[in-house]
Amino acid sequence: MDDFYRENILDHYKNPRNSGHLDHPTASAEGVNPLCGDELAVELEIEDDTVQDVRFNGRGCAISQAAASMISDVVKGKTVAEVRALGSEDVLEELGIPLSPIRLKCALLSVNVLRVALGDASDDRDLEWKSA
Amino acid sequence: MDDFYRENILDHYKNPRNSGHLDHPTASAEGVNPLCGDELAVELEIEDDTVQDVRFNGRGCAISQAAASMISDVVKGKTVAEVRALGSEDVLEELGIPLSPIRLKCALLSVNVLRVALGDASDDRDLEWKSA
Amino acid sequence: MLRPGPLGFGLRRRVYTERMAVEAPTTPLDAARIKLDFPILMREVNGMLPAYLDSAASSQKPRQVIDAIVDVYETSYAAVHRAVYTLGERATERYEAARDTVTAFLNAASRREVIFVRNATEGLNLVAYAYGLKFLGPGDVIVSTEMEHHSNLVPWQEVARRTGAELRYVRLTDRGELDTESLEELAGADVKLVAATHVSNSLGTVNDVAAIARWAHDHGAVMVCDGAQAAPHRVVDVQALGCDFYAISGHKMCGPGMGALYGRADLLEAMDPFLTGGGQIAKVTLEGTTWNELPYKFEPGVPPLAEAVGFAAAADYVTRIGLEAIHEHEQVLTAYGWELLSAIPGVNLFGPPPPDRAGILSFTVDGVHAHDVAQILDAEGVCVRAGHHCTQPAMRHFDVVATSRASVYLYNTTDDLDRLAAGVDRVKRTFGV
Amino acid sequence: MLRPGPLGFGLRRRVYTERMAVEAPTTPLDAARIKLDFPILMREVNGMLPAYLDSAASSQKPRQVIDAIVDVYETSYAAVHRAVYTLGERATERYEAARDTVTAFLNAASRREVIFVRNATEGLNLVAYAYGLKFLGPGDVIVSTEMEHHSNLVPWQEVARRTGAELRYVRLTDRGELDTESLEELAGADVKLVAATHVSNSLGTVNDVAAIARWAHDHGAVMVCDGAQAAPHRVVDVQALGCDFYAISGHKMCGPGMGALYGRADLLEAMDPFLTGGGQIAKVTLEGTTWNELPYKFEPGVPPLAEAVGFAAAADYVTRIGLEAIHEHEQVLTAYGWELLSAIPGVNLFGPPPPDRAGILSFTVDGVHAHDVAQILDAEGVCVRAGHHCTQPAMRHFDVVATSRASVYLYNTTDDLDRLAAGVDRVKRTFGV
Ligand SMILES: Cc1ncc(COP(=O)(O)O)c(C=O)c1O
Ligand SMILES: Cc1ncc(COP(=O)(O)O)c(C=O)c1O
Ligand code: FES
Ligand code: FES
Repeated sequence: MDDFYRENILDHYKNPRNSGHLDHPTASAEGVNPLCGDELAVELEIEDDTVQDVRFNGRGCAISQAAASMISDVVKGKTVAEVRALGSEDVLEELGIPLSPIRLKCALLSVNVLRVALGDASDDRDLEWKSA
Repeated sequence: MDDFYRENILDHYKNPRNSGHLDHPTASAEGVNPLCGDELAVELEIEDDTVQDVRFNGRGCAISQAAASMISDVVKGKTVAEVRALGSEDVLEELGIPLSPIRLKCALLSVNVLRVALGDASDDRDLEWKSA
Repeated sequence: MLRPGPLGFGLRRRVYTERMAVEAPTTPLDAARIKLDFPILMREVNGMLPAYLDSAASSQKPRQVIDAIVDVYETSYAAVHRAVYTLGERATERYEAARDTVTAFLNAASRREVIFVRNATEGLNLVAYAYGLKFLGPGDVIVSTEMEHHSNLVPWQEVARRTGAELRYVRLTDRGELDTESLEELAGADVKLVAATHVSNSLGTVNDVAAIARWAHDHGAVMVCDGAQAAPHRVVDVQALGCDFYAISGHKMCGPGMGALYGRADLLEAMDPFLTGGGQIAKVTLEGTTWNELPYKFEPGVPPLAEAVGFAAAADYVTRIGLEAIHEHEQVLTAYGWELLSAIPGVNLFGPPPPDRAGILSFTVDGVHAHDVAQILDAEGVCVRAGHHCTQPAMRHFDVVATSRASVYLYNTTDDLDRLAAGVDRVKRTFGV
Repeated sequence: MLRPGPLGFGLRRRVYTERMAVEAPTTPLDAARIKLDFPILMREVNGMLPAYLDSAASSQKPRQVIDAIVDVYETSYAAVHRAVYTLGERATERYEAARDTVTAFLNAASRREVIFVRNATEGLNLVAYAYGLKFLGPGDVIVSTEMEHHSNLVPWQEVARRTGAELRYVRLTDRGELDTESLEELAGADVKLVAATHVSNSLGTVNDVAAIARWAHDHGAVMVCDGAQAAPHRVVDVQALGCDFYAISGHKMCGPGMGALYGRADLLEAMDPFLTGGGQIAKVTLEGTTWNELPYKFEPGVPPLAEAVGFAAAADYVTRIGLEAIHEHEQVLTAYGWELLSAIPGVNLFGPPPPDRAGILSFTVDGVHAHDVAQILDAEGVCVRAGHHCTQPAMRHFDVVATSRASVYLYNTTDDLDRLAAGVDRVKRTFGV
């Protein structure tokens, strides 16, 4: 519990990478975490089936914001298929902390919104209601 | 429990008094016990504000049938007000046995139907959900 | 008066010497031992241990289920889905684990298809309101059956009334089975929904749900199955049955006041919500609202945690004992009870004879009202239900107002049925019939 | 890390020396002793006894309630209303006695006016479906408020959508109270129904229900009151309030997953039924159905006996402790907590200041998301809720997505609030704000 809010998480939260808007996004989506009402939007610039650039935009808790910030660095240069394949393990690895199912929703908001932007229906496939 | 089905109750059940129809009823009503679906109809001949004759008709358990039979003897010659005032104590006195709330519904079917025939809305005012 | 020993009747077989002619059969379950799990069955009522033969109305609860409920309240209670603190996480995990248990119990394809409701009645009403009101209209035909419980009949009357759809019924044969001829009469109709029970609660009839679902789908209709009397007593696999909706009640399967509705995900997605409010919503503005994902779209309000956990504990309990064994046990008891009762002159049994029927013995005694039968049986410690069993049309088909009904479950023994038969003898003596 | 003694914090006042400035007040309840009734509050979580400050979401259950539930299952369980045998009679008596308890608890004029439902959400939906769909139409105006819980808002959006009625809202002032000016704007409208909460679950505002009901009646409208946050915490007299409907949730008042809807008898009589099926019916034919009398008309299916008995045990429990004393206790705690929190720089409190507010402390910490606040408080054993509290329009009014919310109940002590304040200090340290 005490190391939930590690320095790197708070750093990403306070100084989010790739936050804001793109001039010419080729794909975008918005999502809401129904448990809290937090909203997150993503804009992508995709060229040659590869993510050239990405921006997240929205409000949320430290976990969701830090996860979005960390994932934004991860997706750059990845193919669409690779981004689609991102799941809870990837996000948890970036965050480096265990999460309860409820906070996992926060952490996964960014990858879910990414998937929607890439044309997949938003789903909960990573969300097991068991302790992570 | 063992003296639930006393001789006089079984007698009234098997040989119901005032069962059938009147030639010229001046009031009538039908009722159903929703707990079991049993239906009971009553026909009354009222003259000078007094019950001259009565008939019950329907199907039901020994308790409801015996109660109807016993009450039919009671109401004859009574004024409308007196019949309206009949309640659970009167029926229980006639039956001479204690009844659970569910069987009380059976016993009261006849007085409830009588009340409806006399223009009162059917109600449960005698029906306390407590052991009788 | 019959007085059982401290371990109940299981250890004192064949107390009714007059009935020695019928040999008590053995079953795959040690029901006398199972009874020990049920505190209420081990406690005297009017000086006797109860022969509880009313499980089709509601079953008793084993210590395992009661303990699970107590445990939640003592260790893990909080508002489900609504809290990030540890107790709240525990609560959410236990609630959603309960859903996983029920998902596996029904073999639903996904937990998103399992909605917690209050009971089968609410589940069926949910489909009526959220599917029926949205997708049915004038000219459409709803098919139900003459054997339905009111909970799978009146909601469709209401849908028909509100939408202008027409409600038609599959009639019964005199064995109490669905009349296939009357199904064929419906062949040309614009059938959009078929509502049928898996097992009849007043006749014991077991319907071929897979065949009905196929028939429905061949007509482009969805099939709504009332599983209230099936799920407690046999293996249910909603995917194998092929029905689109399936409603069950936990209280009939050793659980508390809680039920579940299975619904095919694509249908649930397309439906309007039913109850609206907290938790089933994604976003609310003063102008309008978007719905939460499945299954939460259909579960507004603070979820009933302890009830869900108790429900899952009940599913675990019957699964551990084994639904095949429970079913076989009940088949044996049913055949035995049928034999005992049909040997008594003046007793009429309803529904198809065993085998191939559920453990529901619906009967009348000539010259005695069903409630009086039940009352006198109570004096013998035998608990049976009397009435129309919320199946008035089926009763009317057989031209009776009410029957007495003895229904068996995993904790019933042959002795319970011996006591039933002896009680019916006493009924006849009392009424002189 | 803070470690309470075996009797909890009640015996160790003023552990946070930095906060000595604010003197802990005394209240009419010995909450430290009341806590002993609640097993879950006496059990460590993460090595600490919980400071449970989320009763507005759902309350914990005392041993008295848990025992009542166990007792029913062990001694008196059967299908309510459906059996003439002794266990069935007992079950029916206990269920109906529970209704009598709730009738008295709300001071309803008659037990016919008290309908058992799953929770407040279902109660409000019942009114929306069974009253709203029947009696509202195009041109009619429904009035709700900007502070409503989604459960008393979205059902009315749905009624408006289905009937063509118009839904309008009473706005909030910046104190989080109903804006009387915006009420006056509605003066000319054809108002048919007013839906308002008694107590706001996210702002703590207490509405003058009697005045709103009078206003509604002056306009020829009925008034639907959401009592979910009021009934657990203050004496509620539905006749004195003069509202036409009043919905409550048992789980917020020490009970299980069960609620009640009060409705005026003449309105309930005139309404269509809501859920249909077994038990709410007088007579069913294949052609149609007549309804059972009140309150059964609205209670289909086998009634949830243990839940009803637990609900009544909860009403008895809080009544025995005394709702006046509980209310006064909460008033003192609320003022204390408000004082503690408002003394912390960067903390913003919502809703009207004490007195005259409910025991709900909704707050934000500058620079920290509400969920992170709650998460860090959890590390201190302090259980608060974070989110929009199912009141998104109210959140939007104050231009926040979420708040953290600490809510008090009869078992909370000043120490729980001390721990809350200390936890908020830690939040600020962690986030460096
Ligand atoms: C003001 C208010 N109304 C309604 C509800 C809904 O209660 P329930 O979730 O028990 O249906 C709640 C609680 O969540 C509430 O706080
Ligand atoms: C066949 C059948 N369907 C539906 C129901 C309704 O179940 P519940 O009362 O639990 O909603 C019952 C039981 O009463 C039943 O036997
Ligand atoms: S709390 Fe909303 S995303 Fe984390
Ligand atoms: S059982 Fe129907 S009236 Fe007695």
